[in-house]
Amino acid sequence: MVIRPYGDTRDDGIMQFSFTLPMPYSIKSADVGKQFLEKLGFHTVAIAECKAIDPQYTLFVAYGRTDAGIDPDEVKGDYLEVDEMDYYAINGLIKDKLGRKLSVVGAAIESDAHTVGIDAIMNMKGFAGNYGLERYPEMDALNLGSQIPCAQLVKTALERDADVILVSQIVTQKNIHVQHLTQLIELIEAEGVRERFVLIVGGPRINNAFAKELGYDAGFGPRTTPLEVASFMAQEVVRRHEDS
Amino acid sequence: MVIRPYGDTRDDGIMQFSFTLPMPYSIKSADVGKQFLEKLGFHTVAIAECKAIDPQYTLFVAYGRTDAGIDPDEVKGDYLEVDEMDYYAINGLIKDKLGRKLSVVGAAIESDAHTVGIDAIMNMKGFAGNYGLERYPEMDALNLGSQIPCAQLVKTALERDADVILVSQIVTQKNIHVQHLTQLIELIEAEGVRERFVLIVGGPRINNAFAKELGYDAGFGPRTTPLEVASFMAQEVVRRHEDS
Amino acid sequence: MNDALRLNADVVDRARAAASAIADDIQQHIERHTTDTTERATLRLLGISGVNEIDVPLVNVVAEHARELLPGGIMRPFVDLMIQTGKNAQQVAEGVAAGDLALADVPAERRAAAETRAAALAEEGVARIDAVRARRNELVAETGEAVKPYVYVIVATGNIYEDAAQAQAAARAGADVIAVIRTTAQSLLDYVPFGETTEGFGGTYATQENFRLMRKALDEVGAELGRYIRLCNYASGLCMPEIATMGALERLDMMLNDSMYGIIFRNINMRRTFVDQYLSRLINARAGIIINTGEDNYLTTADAFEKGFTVVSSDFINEAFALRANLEPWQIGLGHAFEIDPAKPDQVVYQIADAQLVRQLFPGYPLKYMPPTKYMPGDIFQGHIIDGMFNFTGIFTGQEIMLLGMLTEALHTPLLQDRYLSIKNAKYVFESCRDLAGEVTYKPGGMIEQRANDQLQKAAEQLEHVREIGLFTALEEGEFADVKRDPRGGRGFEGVFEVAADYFNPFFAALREGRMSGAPAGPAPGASIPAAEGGH
Amino acid sequence: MNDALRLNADVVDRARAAASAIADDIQQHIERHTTDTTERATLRLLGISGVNEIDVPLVNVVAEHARELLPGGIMRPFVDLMIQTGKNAQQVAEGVAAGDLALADVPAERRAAAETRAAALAEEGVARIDAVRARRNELVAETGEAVKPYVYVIVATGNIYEDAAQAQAAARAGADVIAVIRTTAQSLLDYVPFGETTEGFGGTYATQENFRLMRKALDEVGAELGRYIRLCNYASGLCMPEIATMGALERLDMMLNDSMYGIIFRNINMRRTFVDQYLSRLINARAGIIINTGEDNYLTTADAFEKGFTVVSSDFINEAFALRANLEPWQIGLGHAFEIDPAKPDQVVYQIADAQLVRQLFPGYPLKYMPPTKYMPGDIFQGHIIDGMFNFTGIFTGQEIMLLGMLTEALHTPLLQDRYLSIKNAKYVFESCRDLAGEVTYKPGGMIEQRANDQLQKAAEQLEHVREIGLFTALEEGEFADVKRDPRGGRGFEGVFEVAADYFNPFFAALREGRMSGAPAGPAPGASIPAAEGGH
Ligand code: B12
Ligand code: B12
Ligand SMILES: Cc1ncc(COP(=O)(O)O)c(C=O)c1O
Ligand SMILES: Cc1ncc(COP(=O)(O)O)c(C=O)c1O
Repeated sequence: MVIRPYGDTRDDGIMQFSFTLPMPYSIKSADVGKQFLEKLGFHTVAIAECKAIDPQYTLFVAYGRTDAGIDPDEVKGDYLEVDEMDYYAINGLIKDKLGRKLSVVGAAIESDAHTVGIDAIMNMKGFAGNYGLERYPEMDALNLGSQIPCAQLVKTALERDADVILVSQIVTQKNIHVQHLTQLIELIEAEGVRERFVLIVGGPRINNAFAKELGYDAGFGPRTTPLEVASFMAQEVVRRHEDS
Repeated sequence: MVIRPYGDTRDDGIMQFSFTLPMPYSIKSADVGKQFLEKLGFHTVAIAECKAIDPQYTLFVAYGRTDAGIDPDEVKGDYLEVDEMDYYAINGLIKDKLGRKLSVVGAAIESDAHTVGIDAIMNMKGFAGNYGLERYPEMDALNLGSQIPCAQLVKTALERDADVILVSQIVTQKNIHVQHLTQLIELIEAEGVRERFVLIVGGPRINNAFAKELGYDAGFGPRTTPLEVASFMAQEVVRRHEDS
Repeated sequence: MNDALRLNADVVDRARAAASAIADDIQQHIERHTTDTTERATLRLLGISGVNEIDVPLVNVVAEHARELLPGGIMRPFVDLMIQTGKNAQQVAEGVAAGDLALADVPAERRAAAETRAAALAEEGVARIDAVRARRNELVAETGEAVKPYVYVIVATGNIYEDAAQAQAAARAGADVIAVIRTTAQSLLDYVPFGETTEGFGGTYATQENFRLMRKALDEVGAELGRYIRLCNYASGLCMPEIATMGALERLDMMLNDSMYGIIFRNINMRRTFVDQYLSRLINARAGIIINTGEDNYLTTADAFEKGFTVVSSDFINEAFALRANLEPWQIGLGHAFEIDPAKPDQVVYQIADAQLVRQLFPGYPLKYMPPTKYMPGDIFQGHIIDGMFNFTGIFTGQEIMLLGMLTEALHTPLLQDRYLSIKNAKYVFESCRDLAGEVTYKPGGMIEQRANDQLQKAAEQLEHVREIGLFTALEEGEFADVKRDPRGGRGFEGVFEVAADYFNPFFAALREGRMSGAPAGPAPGASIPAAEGGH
Repeated sequence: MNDALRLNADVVDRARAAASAIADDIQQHIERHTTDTTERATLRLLGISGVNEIDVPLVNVVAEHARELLPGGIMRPFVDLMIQTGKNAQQVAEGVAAGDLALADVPAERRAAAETRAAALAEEGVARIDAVRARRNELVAETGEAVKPYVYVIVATGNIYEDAAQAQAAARAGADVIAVIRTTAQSLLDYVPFGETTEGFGGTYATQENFRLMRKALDEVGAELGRYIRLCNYASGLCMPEIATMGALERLDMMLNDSMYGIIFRNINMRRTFVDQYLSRLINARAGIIINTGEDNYLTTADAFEKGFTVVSSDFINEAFALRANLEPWQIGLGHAFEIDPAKPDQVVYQIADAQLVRQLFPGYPLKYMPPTKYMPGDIFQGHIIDGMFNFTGIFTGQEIMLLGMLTEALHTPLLQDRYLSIKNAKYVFESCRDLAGEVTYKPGGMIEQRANDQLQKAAEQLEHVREIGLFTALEEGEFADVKRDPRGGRGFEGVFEVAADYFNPFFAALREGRMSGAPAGPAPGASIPAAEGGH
């Protein structure tokens, strides 16, 4: 079923906007804002605020309506629906089905110094009431920390015979994360070791579909919990192990 | 020159949105929001927040970019650029050129009980540091107050031989202001007295172009000052007087 | 925080004494008069409902039909007719409407019987109210009670079904009280519309069916959340006692009920309004409904910094009338708030002084603190901050009912998401600052204490002046909200009747006698974090 | 509010004494070492600038070329070569870069002459700094001084021209301090990029030319507004003293300069950082620059409620190092803030306790209060409220420099409008609550006072423990921010040199001697309401 934004009444299509136009404020500014939104396809536009925030810039706060709608059922994507297990079940699965410790190496790569995300997933103390991977007796988890060059990460993963590589990317300004993530994939492929790892990336602007596009096995976004990641890792490594 | 919204960098086209979709939150909600904004023509959409605010509704806060632009020079409209005079000049103009007091009647009409706007323009104490019309020695100003039926307003205006009728409309829900304003015009026309009055409307959702469309002589929006209105009134009444 | 500021107790006593004298004076007027809506409410209390073929409520038809009988009270002739015809109240009303039956003066010999029967029917009517009240007590006890301050938000879509859906969403987000705003100018209708409605302007018609539909929606969501959700609507207007009756029967929990709002803001005749508010409040009192007064409105026309004290005086007057109408302190939700221009330096400091003053003047009352409205900007982000500091003032001064400001106040009646964002704003500020007030004491003689005593002093002086000239004259002279009203002007004056010597209305006594008392009480709410939060 | 909380004075003394001993210990290490960037800064102070054909700064080329001479200090050989060649410093550097000239040990007989000349050049270099400082004093006096708290916002477009335009807009909206955020990981570059730049990631390169361009833009807008607008950039990183030099020459007014930030957050070697911070701070001190320390960063990795006290200990350490580097109290902008999870009950109450504690511990210091970051939600409306309560905490506890939170903190570096909205938020909260703190006193023994004393106690204990084990070991063991660092690991260790017995660097003395003191002072700002507001 096609749905539309809901403001006050079903299907009224009301949306809120704010934006700045690089122009001096004048008596007609409100109309410029209004016509601009109309150009974008909105109607019944109400300019709530239109004010000079500088002699060269005018800020708009507005409401408008759209007739466009979307059918959520037609939105299909590569969503990662993790079959979440608990801590004991995960350790049990690894022990039973893999028969050895699962080895995992993680890092925030290249210029990215944000470690809180990867720490949340890996460090002992964990996050959101879940233990981090380091605490799992059946995992051998190493968190390299921040600003790790791709080459160093791959080298370490190879040395430790890692099953899984975890990469964190937080800074996305000018799409720098795409650059770094591509660099890592290219390096791994150049070394001909792509098949050896389950490659996972996470960060606030990451999702599974995007990660797959870049060539990763999975991607995790904001508010990921260690349990989700551990469940996915264990299941995927075991699956590959059984397949081989 | 065509301009685009300015977020961080000239012409980046960044805009902020918020809206609610009537659908339960699920793992793909963020994508539904993203694709919806893409459908509306935006790109580089970042869903900042996507959360269930109820089992049936999902709230989105997002940023996205547009390639559309607008040329402010091409926005032309019926803007009222009042040649603002001061209190003394206005009184002087009326005295010299009209030779009698200018008579004005004002009201918030029909179901509208909001008087603060019309009071700001008319009452002695005024607004924004300007005196209200009642204070002008050369005006004979009567503020009827709130919820005045159109018929009563017209009757009073005729009785007092008003030069100007001031109408205030604040409540716009379901366009009720259009209804009331049209009703007044129709009544005045039905009585064949349209030419006798300068008809002015004001309110937070009024502008000059809109007022003219409805058949008024001028419209004043938010933050109007008494001086603007008084200047316009005096000039317009004198002009008509001299023309006739 | 009840003695946080050292207020001049003598001045408090002076103010209260003056208000009391003012109310006593008006109470004499009240007792000498009845109104058409008072009589119509009486009929509603008998159980009459419905409309005629042109949508005029039966109670209006009956009252209109019996206009010349109203000074004696509708009850005696009406019940007499019931006795004569052997029909019940509804049937008699229908009969009158159909023109089959006619009301007339009751002959002396039938009076005693009619009066006895009427008194019994009044008992029955009041018993229905009591049953509803008892049901509320049960439900609160079963469901769970909200934590104060109550979060109070409005719905105003015009469509009762949209309203209900949005009210449920608001409750899930954390709202404790839902007020359904009435359609523009309903207060000027001299009748109460009938049935469910789906079209309104800036609000939804207050009808008994709409009350019922909303009550049902709130009971549902309350059960889901483990927190009884209160329903509020408006009594003030031309039909105060009738709407109060409907509210009593449909288990509203709060009603806007101000002794002077209609006069000042709706230009309803003052002689009428004072009479109407009395019965409506007696009914509210009986029904265990909390009233909300409307002093906030004053400062939309008058300046808050200069004229803030008028809110205080009016609160004293509303208190005096409320006590005379049998309301218990826990039911007297005096409204206040002093919306000082946010551009004024130390705006929040003064705002705290004013709020704390009222808090201390009316201890134990569920004060309703009103949000910023007049100065709300079109810049919704800035508006959200102004609302945040208002929420801060509320929790810091111990207000009990917080009507939340909406970031879009300058623009439109709240969208679904506006309400959600405002509730999150308030919840954050309340929880993060909950114990701050307990951690600090006000500087003796500081600007806060001075401002409070100054406001109090001015209020007392105003009240003494009003006592002097009488409330009618005071309203005529524009003492409140800078609005002047003609004692014989305004709407509804034609519906005011001096009561005849034999005026008879057993409801006044019945409503007062044997009533329950005390606020409903329940356990802490079942789940304070709404389920919906789960999905982010 | 300087004695608003009753703090245990003995514990304050214990903490300060321990911090002092810790710094004394490290100061010995500092005096026994130099670093490549220290020597490069020395060259910059001589007036050398520019890059070679592959964009390597000349100072790096020279220092690299003379690597084995660095333990003795670059000055003697360099000035000797100037004397020998009769060229000025820039020409010598260019000669060395071109391979035409070579630096070498100075024969004993030429040492005295070289040293005398070097000392004179050092005086000249310092005189240039003094001239810049004098110019600031003049400009502040001419232009007008901002009202505290200073409103501090960042620009971070990556393009210095966009930055300048946005900085001017921010100043017009009410900002008093503009900090230009550096491009991601510039702090890890072992050189300072050169020239104007228009590409950066999450920030703009700190270059001398960029400093100059921004300074010019701010002087312009300051004159327009009648309020001197301060410029801030970052010293901390691999090139602390060099950037401090550039800042001194281009009239920066504030610099992020933390004695340990590079170690903890950039994994820069600790032996290196302590040495670097010393000269950089001596330069900041001379230049009349206010330093900002970076303790806020600790609580992005550690929990603020549990580990808030580490911010306090670190403030004591930064203070001790700052005093040793000749900074006057008005220049020591200790950074603090305790970003407690907004979901924690009484979050703001604790936030006030912590902020008030630091305020009282460092009276007269221009404390920099840091905004919420870690817990900022994607819901920008709610984020705006959290920022509002942070602004409230700042004004309520008398902070002097308020780094404003941005409603979009969880999303992107600030857009033009984000900054505007945040400034309006802060200005409203500051003005509307300005006198509130003066109106209340804290309850003795209340939760605020207890929390403050508890934090203080823990900080003192930690400092005593650190004194015991030494700061190097403490950093190794992760005492701060839960981050552990290897004393011999991290970047830049290869650039640390034990000084030779005859190490010579006349700047250390020159920077200390005969310096001016005192903060610039000017009249109240010309126009407190920005011109731009006029239009709407
Ligand atoms: C803390 C912080 C810092 C700290 C980092 C300390 C540290 N050791 O991590 C410090 C102060 C050092 C810092 C510096 C900078 N920061 Co910073 N920082 C933040 C901040 C405030 C919080 C990030 C955080 O810790 N979030 C909490 C964690 C738990 O969330 P998370 O990272 O999203 O992680 C979760 C998921 O994403 C996922 N996840 C993350 N990684 C992984 C990996 C795997 C494998 C999996 C499965 C899951 C996963 O699981 C986690 C748990 O649920 C954000 C703003 C914000 N509120 O988000 C800015 C922010 C990220 N920083 C930003 C910037 C620009 C910088 C700088 C570049 C600024 C500068 N020019 O100096 C610097 C340089 C850093 C660098 N070289 O990378 C920008 C990024 C803008 C953008 N979109 O590109 C932000 C958004 C602030 C802003 N509005 O400008 N920062
Ligand atoms: C004060 C107020 C009231 C007071 C009015 C008291 C009074 N005597 O005026 C009370 C409490 C009674 C009230 C009631 C209602 N209100 Co009301 N009210 C407001 C409020 C808070 C402020 C309006 C105001 O006074 N602004 C200040 C004046 C100075 O500004 P102004 O009106 O724009 O006037 C300026 C210009 O527009 C212009 N101007 C105005 N008129 C004229 C006329 C002429 C000739 C000229 C030249 C210029 C001019 O000049 C003025 C000075 O610059 C607004 C919200 C807001 N913040 O704006 C809601 C608001 C207007 N109310 C609203 C509503 C829905 C109602 C009710 C219908 C609610 C209800 N269902 O009960 C009722 C019923 C009122 C009715 N029957 O009309 C809505 C309207 C939504 C919409 N867009 O339709 C608003 C926006 C609130 C909201 N967010 O829901 N309200
Ligand atoms: C006490 C009181 N009653 C009633 C109302 C609303 O009445 P109306 O329907 O007249 O807008 C208000 C609104 O502010 C009020 O304060
Ligand atoms: C003290 C200090 N220095 C420097 C920086 C920024 O340095 P970098 O360029 O390493 O991000 C910060 C940032 O938070 C800081 O707090």
